[in-house]
Amino acid sequence: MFAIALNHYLIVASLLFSIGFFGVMLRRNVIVMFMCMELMLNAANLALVAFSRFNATPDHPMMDGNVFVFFVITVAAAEVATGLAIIVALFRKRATVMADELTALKK
Amino acid sequence: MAESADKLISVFVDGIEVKVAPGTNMIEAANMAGVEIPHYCYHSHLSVAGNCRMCLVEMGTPGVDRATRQPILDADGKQVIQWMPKPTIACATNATPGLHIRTKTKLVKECREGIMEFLLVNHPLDCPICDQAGECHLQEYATDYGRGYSRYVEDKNVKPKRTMIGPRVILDNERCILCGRCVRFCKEVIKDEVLGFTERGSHSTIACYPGKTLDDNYSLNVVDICPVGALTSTDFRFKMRVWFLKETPSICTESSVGVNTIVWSREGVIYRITPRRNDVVNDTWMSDSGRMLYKEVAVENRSTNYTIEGKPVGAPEAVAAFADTLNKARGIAVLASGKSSVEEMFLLKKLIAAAPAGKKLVRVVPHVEKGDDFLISTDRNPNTRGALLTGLVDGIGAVDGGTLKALVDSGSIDTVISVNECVTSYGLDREELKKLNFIYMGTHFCESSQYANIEVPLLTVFEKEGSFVNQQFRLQKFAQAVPGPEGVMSDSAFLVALLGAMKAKVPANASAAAVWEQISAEVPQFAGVSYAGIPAEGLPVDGSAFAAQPFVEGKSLHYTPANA
Amino acid sequence: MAIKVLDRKPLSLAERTYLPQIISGLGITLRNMLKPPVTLQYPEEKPVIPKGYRGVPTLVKDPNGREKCVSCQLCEFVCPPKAIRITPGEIADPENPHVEKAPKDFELNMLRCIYCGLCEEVCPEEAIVLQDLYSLNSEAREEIVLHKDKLYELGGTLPDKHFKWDKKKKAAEDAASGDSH
Amino acid sequence: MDWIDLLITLLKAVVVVVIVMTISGYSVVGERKVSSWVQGRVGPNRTTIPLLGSIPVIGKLLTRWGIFQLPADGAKFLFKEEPLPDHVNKFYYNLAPIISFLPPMIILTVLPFGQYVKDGVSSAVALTQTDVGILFVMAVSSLGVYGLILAGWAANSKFPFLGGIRASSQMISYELCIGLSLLPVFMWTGGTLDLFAVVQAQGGVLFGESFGLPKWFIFSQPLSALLYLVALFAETNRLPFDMPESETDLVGGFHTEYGAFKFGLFFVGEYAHMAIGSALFSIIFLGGWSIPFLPLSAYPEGILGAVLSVLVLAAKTIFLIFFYMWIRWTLPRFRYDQVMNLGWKILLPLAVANLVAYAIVMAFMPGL
Amino acid sequence: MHEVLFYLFAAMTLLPAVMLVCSRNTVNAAMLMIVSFVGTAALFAMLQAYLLSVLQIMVYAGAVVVLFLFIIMLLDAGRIKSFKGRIKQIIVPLAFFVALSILPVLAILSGRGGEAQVGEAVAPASSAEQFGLLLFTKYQLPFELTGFLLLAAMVGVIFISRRNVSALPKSEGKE
Repeated sequence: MFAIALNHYLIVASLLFSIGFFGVMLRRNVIVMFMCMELMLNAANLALVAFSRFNATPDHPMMDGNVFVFFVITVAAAEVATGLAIIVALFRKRATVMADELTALKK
Repeated sequence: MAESADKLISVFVDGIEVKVAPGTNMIEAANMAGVEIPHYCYHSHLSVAGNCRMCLVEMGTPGVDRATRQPILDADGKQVIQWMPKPTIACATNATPGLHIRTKTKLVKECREGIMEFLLVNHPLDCPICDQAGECHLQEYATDYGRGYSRYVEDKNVKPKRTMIGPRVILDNERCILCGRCVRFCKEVIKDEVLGFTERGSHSTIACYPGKTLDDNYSLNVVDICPVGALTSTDFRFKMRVWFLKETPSICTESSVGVNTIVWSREGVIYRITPRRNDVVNDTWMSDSGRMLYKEVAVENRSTNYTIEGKPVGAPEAVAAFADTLNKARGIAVLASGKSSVEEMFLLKKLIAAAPAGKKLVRVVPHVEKGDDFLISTDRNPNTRGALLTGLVDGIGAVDGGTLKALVDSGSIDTVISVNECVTSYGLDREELKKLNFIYMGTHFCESSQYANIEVPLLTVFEKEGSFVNQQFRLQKFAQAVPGPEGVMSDSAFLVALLGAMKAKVPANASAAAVWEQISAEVPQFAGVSYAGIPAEGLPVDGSAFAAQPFVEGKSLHYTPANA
Repeated sequence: MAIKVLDRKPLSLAERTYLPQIISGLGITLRNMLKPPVTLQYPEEKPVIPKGYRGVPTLVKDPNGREKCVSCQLCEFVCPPKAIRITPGEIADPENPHVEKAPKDFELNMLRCIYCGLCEEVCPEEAIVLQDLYSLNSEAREEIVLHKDKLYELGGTLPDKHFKWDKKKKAAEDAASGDSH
Repeated sequence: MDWIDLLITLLKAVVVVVIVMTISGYSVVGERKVSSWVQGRVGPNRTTIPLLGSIPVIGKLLTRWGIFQLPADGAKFLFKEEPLPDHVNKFYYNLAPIISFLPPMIILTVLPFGQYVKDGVSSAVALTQTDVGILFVMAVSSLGVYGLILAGWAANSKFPFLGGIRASSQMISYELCIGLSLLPVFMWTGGTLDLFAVVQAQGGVLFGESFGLPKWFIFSQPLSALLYLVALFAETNRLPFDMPESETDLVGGFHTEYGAFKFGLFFVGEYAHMAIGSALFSIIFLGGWSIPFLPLSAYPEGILGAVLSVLVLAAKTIFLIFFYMWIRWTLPRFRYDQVMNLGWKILLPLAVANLVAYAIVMAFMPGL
Repeated sequence: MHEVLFYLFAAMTLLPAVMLVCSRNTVNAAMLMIVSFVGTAALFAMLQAYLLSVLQIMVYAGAVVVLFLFIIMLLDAGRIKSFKGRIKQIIVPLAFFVALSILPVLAILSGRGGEAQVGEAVAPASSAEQFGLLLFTKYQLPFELTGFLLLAAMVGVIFISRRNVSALPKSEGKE
């Protein structure tokens, strides 16, 4: 078995990101699309933490990546609240959460 | 009433004017005005005795000056009413022109209270035990006209409680109020003086004359007419309280008189049969033997299953097998029953007409027994004339045993349908029955039913609705009092189903009303008659077409044979 | 009627926090906790049955041991849930010719009975009495449908002074022996 | 890791879980007892176990106290028919009781139960000790609501569904208040998030000997304590905040469709939540295992001190559990809108104000 | 031990993510998202970012997914149409997916990303204290900005989710 190195985490992160991206492109349900976006954010977070961890030395703990993740999480929470509020408003107006049914601009 | 209008006289009951025939007594007159005058001893079909004094009323006549024979007028020019100073008994006083009756005055009220008090002095008040409770005039009048409490503190008379005065009648001397209706009934209706009064004063009581018992076939009528619970029926005694019982108008099937009856039942069980007043048929009487007919409803040999070759089947299978047999038959003999209703006879006629057989023999089996010239006639079939009217048979001749046997033996008849009749007594023995297709329809098993290929249970008169035509050609209907055995279709319903299986024209449903729509359309004598339209007292039907038929009835209460 | 509008008393600051109310409420419950319980330990302790309690209806006998019920069926008639079913019967007792009628069977379906007491109310012979039996139970439904024997067993004797049949019997004997007129 | 160490840790975990489970189990009996006391009744006092119950005096006493009610109830839940309604989402339906039951068990791993002094150095009696203790507790306890939401959703019928929705919104509303009300405490303790350190900070006396109050946070930060207590009631869905269950308007709320052992799991889970919540409140605001007016160093060294400290904490926890029940049988249930108003419009602003006030106080009085 | 845990948590992160994308049921998706987040949190913990790990669970599992579930239940958006007959729509995302996932993996494995580094035993990389220090010194401005962002988001959310936006006073609505 390999020793677990940065690469392993990066691969997981990239896979997670692509899964999320795939989901955003594939799914038509706004809520699920939103979830997939969260997955993508998570992937980024994972990569950041991994970089931060593997670049740390005993003298210099390299906290910046972690702090960045902290910001991301905070902003993500705000984003979820706002996004879901928008979805609720949308649902009230259109009674649907399917992206391909929200075609007001096309017409 | 047959009196023409101009002969009627005016009577005023509590100020209400009614027109009555001369000679009508005051009780009946008041009744027409809708005013009830309480009475015990008076009975519409018995002579007036006037011994209970319950019907005391105030009476007044238009004043006439004796000397001048001129009406006495008051200031307004109206004739003055001269009121009698003392009350009169309404039962024994006949209406005269301009008669005035007052039933609501203080005097009348006090009279009634006094009479009720005297009647109740020695009455045992054992209503909880008494069978009459619920239909007891003493109870009713005590609440309506009594004073409501008793002033009597002394001990009451004690008299014998259970005196058998006849095989079917028990006398409770304590309860008797000595109205004498039973005594008069014996004397005037059954014309056999059995009962009379004995002892004196408050010990006075009813008793049989020495050596006599009340064993006449009409003895139970005294139970009906007894206004209190003094005379009770051994059959109904302590069986059920009358307020639980449902009353269903019916017709007695004992004979062709067609006595009107009421069937008293509770939860599907019949407890007694009493006569229903019909002044052109049976007045208010009926025979004791007729009252016992309800016992045939729940007996051991009651037929309750459709069977084919002895095996129980459902009604649809029986209908199919029946229809199959009819369709295959070369010759059919039908022994119809004079106990069937008009509707069933009509449907049976249709059924036979629908069968493709070449030879068809239909006979109503006559039941001739000795009549009593009162309410039991010689012809014991209640609906002989119905069979004629519906066209089921063209005459009432007997089934010639020899003829039937010969026809069967010759093979021209291979199917025999018997409705409620035992064919072994008509010349067909078991060997022949085994050869035949034998269909037995009946309420009860009989000797021949065990050889039946198909057996159809029928309902008794109490379990179905329908109508009979009695000896006077009077169409009378009866209603269903109790449900039939479980799973048994009504006779009409079975016949309708059978007609349907034979692809014949059928009424909308098997109810009497639906069948009657067809009957009234096809039978000229019944034209315009609907089942609902048959009145309670019956509907006279034109029977002149059958005047030549050899009817066997003798004279009875309201019937005189044409040849007499 | 004139409608008078009452202004609600404005709440003080302390009242608006609800805390004093909550605390006083807690005090009340605490005081309740310290009080002894009022529970009746049922199977061991029996409740005191008040006078006029409507328990299981039972049939009673008179002090002579005669059944009082004459099967008049008024209770059957009046019973709202139709719990009573009487089969009337006759007693041919030459000793007491006035005692003519008694139930052949008296069926009281306690699964239906609602203990309303109308049967006791209506009984002209004071033969059916709602006594203080409050616990009637069984493992089988059939046993809850009480019959005549069981009802008399439960009812016992009603010690009233009303010797109706005795009086009748005596009077009948007197009438038979000495002709009074 | 040495396997013996692993075994010992496992053993410790099992012991702790068993103890907490017993406490939560008996809380059920306790609830019935407390309610009966409040209502002037006796409560469970009949259940008995053949052999134990016939011990002359003790058996009778235990029976009267309802001690054997718990095994009886448990056995009943176990042996009842397990209904599985046709219309439910089978997977989540089965999962929900477990999820609702798990968080308290996980929180157990970081709770300090007492202190163990060896050679003058005191350490926590706990399964593990982490420096993010309270954050971990909050993170895990917030997962408990999934049990309710899933139960409500999986049951696929109206009332449980409403219960689930109420649970989720109530949890979001009061989670904030919990965090904000705890912040001043951890500011006071100097930035550590460790629960052991919080208890250590509560030994001794507040404002010097003369004032006469234990140095517990409930005295130094009464508003924080009150806010946390109220939010704790809401988080554990206890009356007067049991909106998700609310049997008067929602039949049984989220567990309407549950029966037998799964219902039992919910039931015990609620009491486990309650027990853990009580322990947390004791640790954070009631000084943990500290005894009033005595310094924490008063505990003797070694096992004896450890056991004593655990017992003191247990006493405080049990009192709080009793307090939960006391409140339940005193106060009526809030209306749903009242719960929301209280959470957002009163508790949250109060918590923010409280936080700001303490921040200012601490900024200007650094020696506090 | 470390390796096993890593693969376990990686699987716990990735598999639910895949299932999420394919799930037909929104509630299922939300639950799968939790599992994925918990897996990520575990990976954080393996990277010794304990605080972030706890935050991850607290914020995502504790709040975000509850919010998701609340909205899903509120909108009754549980069921989703099947994917049948939508093959065309799948092809393009699938291509993106393959490209996005294969390329980096290949790149990393081919060693172009530089030599893989093996983590050394470093003192706890993140404690709450260090975090706080950094936030209030080096990242003071972003921190304040984030706070402002949260406030803005809160105001925005309240505005959006008002039941009847058009019922606002006209002067506001016209702008």
